Amino acid sequence: SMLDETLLFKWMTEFDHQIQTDKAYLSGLDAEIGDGDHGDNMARGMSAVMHTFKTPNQSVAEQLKAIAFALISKVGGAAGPLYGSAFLRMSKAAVDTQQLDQLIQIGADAIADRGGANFGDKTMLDVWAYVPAMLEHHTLSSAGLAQLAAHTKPMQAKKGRASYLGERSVGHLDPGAVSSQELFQALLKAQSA
Amino acid sequence: SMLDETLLFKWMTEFDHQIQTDKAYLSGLDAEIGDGDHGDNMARGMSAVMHTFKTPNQSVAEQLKAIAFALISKVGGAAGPLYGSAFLRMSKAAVDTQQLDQLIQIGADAIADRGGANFGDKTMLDVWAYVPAMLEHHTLSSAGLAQLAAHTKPMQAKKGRASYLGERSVGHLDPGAVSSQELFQALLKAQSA
Amino acid sequence: MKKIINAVADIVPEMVSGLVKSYPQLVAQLPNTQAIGRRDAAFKAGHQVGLVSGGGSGHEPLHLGYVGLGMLSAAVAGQINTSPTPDQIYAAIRYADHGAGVLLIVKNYAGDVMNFAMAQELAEYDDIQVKAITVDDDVAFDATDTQGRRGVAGTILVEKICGAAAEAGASLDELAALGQAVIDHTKTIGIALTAATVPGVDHPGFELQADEMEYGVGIHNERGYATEKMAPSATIAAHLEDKILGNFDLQTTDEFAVVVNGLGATPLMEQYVFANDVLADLAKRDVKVTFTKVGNLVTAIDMHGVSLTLCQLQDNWHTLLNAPANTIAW
Amino acid sequence: MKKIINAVADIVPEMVSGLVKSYPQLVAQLPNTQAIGRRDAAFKAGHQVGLVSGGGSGHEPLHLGYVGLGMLSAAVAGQINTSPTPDQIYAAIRYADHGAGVLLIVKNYAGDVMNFAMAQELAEYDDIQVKAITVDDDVAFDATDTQGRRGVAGTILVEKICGAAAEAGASLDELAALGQAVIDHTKTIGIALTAATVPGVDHPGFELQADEMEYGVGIHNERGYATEKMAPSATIAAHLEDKILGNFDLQTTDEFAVVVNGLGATPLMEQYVFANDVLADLAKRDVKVTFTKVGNLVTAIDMHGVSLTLCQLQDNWHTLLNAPANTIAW
Ligand SMILES: Nc1ncnc2c1ncn2[C@@H]1O[C@H](COP(=O)(O)OP(=O)(O)O)[C@@H](O)[C@H]1O
Ligand SMILES: Nc1ncnc2c1ncn2[C@@H]1O[C@H](COP(=O)(O)OP(=O)(O)O)[C@@H](O)[C@H]1O
Ligand SMILES: [Mg+2]
Ligand SMILES: [Mg+2]
Ligand SMILES: [Mg+2]
Ligand SMILES: [Mg+2]
Repeated sequence: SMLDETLLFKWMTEFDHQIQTDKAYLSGLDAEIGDGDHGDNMARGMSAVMHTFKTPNQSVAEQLKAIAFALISKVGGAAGPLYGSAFLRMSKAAVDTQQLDQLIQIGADAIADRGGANFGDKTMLDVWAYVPAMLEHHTLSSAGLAQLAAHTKPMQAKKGRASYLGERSVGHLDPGAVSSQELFQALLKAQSA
Repeated sequence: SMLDETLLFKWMTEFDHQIQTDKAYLSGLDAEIGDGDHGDNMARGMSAVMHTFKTPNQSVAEQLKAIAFALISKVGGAAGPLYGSAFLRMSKAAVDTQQLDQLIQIGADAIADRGGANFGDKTMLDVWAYVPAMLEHHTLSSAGLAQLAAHTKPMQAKKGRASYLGERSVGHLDPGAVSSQELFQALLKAQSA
Repeated sequence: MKKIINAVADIVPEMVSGLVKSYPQLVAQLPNTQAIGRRDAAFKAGHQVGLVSGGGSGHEPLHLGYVGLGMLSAAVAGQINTSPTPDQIYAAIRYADHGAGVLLIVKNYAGDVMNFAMAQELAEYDDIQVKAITVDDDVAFDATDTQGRRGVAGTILVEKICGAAAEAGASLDELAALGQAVIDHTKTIGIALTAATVPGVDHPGFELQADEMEYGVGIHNERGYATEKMAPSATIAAHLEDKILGNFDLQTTDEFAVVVNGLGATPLMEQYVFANDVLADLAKRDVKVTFTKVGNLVTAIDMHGVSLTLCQLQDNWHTLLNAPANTIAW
Repeated sequence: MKKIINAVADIVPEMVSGLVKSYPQLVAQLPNTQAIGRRDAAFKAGHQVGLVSGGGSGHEPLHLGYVGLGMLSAAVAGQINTSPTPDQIYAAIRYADHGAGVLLIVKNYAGDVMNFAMAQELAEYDDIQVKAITVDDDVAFDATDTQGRRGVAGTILVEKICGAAAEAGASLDELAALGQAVIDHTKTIGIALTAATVPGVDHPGFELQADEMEYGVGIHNERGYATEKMAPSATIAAHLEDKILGNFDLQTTDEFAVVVNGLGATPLMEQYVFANDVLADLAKRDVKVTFTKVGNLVTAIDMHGVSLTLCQLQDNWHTLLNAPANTIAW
């Protein structure tokens, strides 16, 4: 399926709504194995993202770039450059293609490049990496996304703050994986709305 | 009555014993309206005082001077210079007289000069000031000394740390008055031993 | 209350020794004392008036941290919250004296005043010229019916201004007069969110509830004049300014130095937030500030709180405040 | 946990503003940022390589307090425990660049590394020469299987040594190599008696009992490698030295710099007692120390604890450490 201006707006609106609702929950997850700010970081960023839609008549590429800049300059921490790099690379690609699975793949690659994480390192990449194929094969579902995030629970963190905990990071959900789960659940909602 | 080497030794021995026993009690009184160290200060000082008796064959004047220097250099705080000045001035006077009431009067004057307190300011002076006359008239008693110290309880402190408390200093015994009570009770014990 | 120490009785000697070991290029310990002295070339070669201060420990970096070029010549550390004894102060006076005399900077507590006075008498027997000034900058309480006002954070302004003047060759009489003038123009009040815990005692000196603060505390855990509900930094700042400014005879041409002082366990983050409120509010009141210093400068062991000091600058004091100093803590 | 603040969200901007208002002679705030830059004459006139650092707030005086002559050209304050964003860092790079390029001194945390990398890319689009070095001095944990070792108190030695070299005219390549060498020879471990309380959260980041301490803590409230019964200062010192020295390739000719760092709520008294134990014990081990610094230098909000850093001095580093610096906190 394709990403157009309307879908992008609906997507971000749904995601913003979810993040603001789950702000405390996400920071709580981060408090368990990180520094307790992931929800606040994302909430601050998504408020800024929603502001970018005030500029009228932007192309998908322009809009994605504005979203990327909002995330990069407002989220901070690790999540800011990761989400930001994903959207920035997607915005560049969106000049040529609006194919959703391709765009998300490019975003996932950007996250891998920026953060240097591998699959199974207990990061947001453990959600992003599987989404493009699911999109391509029309198997993306809300439950499937929740599963992807849930898979981070038994993992031992190898990247980010949680990695300093060593084995103590096992048994907790990765907050970035959960916010990414919500990102793609928001996409599903936006598509079906 | 007269102060000789034997009485001075017995006096200081009794006082040291009492101070070491009541160290925590005196610091506790000081904690109520001061900084909680009066017992420790006096205990440190009296240990040093007892060391001065290791030098043999000192005259009363020489011994009083050694006691003064021990108190001055080991007690610290307010009590050190006050007790120290009293014994220093007594040591100078002891060259000419060993009359106990006169010596204590000279000590009380030294405390008043050094500290600038008046009667009723809730300090050790409220004990020292009344002892010479009691000695002279042979009315000094353990109960009388306890009364003198007890009289500081309703007073509002005008000197020393307790004065910063203003009216909150009312209703507490002055720790320096209590250690002075013990000083003269020790004298009575030494005289009757 | 946990502390990073060995035996309680060893804290002061170990602290002094740790400081001297850490900064041997700046200071040396005087033999058989808890006193330290400057050891820079300017001091060794100089004929300046000596400056000596000291007091009970627990207020670090005061006074040891202010020994060095352009500030104190020597400083003496007493037991915690207890004045040092005359013999120790006397040793510091002898070290500081180069023939031009010595100025004693004494905080106004009964113990300090008396012990320094006795040391002064000892030094005068030795024909060392000594003068003493007594710092009483704490305006939390009126001076009537007490020992007089306490000496607190304003002490460092006296030490800095006199230190710079001494380095520049001022005489003992000039320094005593200058120091007294600085004292007369310097006012401080402190507040605490938590009292300090004296080593060896296992609870704070007084209790404040989780939503309470105390206005007017001293640096020895003395309670202040009011226990109130916790207030925002800006409210505290405005309240302290009101109190302090009321103690000055204000002129439209005034210029002030401001010291925002952390009391020991206060993160710098909070001190800067508070400094921001103070400086913003003073600007609103048209009070001109030309010198500011922020940090843990005169502490009360591990008290969580701040004090605010204003000094109404006269003559060349601003220049003296900015003159070079080479100490551990200025 | 009580704090002297206004709204939690305003802490960082108010802190930065308070710092700049307090020391306008030293630093200025860069427009629309939480970044500050040097404003001394030597910087304005100079053609030195710029030095930029920054990171999450809560570690004051790091980094803002180390901006000035002989140290950083500019520094950026992120939200509490959160890296600043690339646009802010980019503004600091532009301010610091005088045509000779800019060295970024980055503490090794995922967020900092990525945000600084993005800022570097932005600056390189502008043809500003930028190099980055990553400080990872914390040897509490092995580097395998993690983000790598954390950057902690050793950072100030990198900033000081590179700052002095930059002031003396070193090139960007030389500074990057020098900074990396300092990092390679600098090791730190921290301990805590109480965790920090992040503003807005009303309890410490982790629980320690009244008789417990934690070995190996990080400056963002990260737990360490062992929770143990409280030990005397001398025992803690010996343990940390063992751990740290085991990470060096020791030579008999070695000379070391030592940093004893208070983590925010630790009285200086305790820091000096601890420094005394460290320096006495190192002397016993024949480890030669030629430079020592003690104080609240790199903090973790209001954590009660200390860290110990050793730097194996090479070449002229000792001279660079002692070179003049004019900053708020060095
Ligand atoms: N190197 C990395 N690669 C991919 N994701 C990472 C990496 N480091 C951290 N993350 C993600 O970032 C999340 C934390 O984000 P956040 O809490 O906002 O930042 P910070 O850790 O700086 O406080 C983690 O849960 C993880 O999903
Ligand atoms: N100016 C003074 N004149 C007389 N006695 C005083 C004066 N100031 C303090 N004292 C006495 O000293 C006692 C306190 O001694 P101490 O606790 O040892 O010293 P500090 O107050 O310095 O801690 C008080 O209880 C009081 O009796
Ligand atoms: Mg986080
Ligand atoms: Mg006392
Ligand atoms: Mg005392
Ligand atoms: Mg963070």
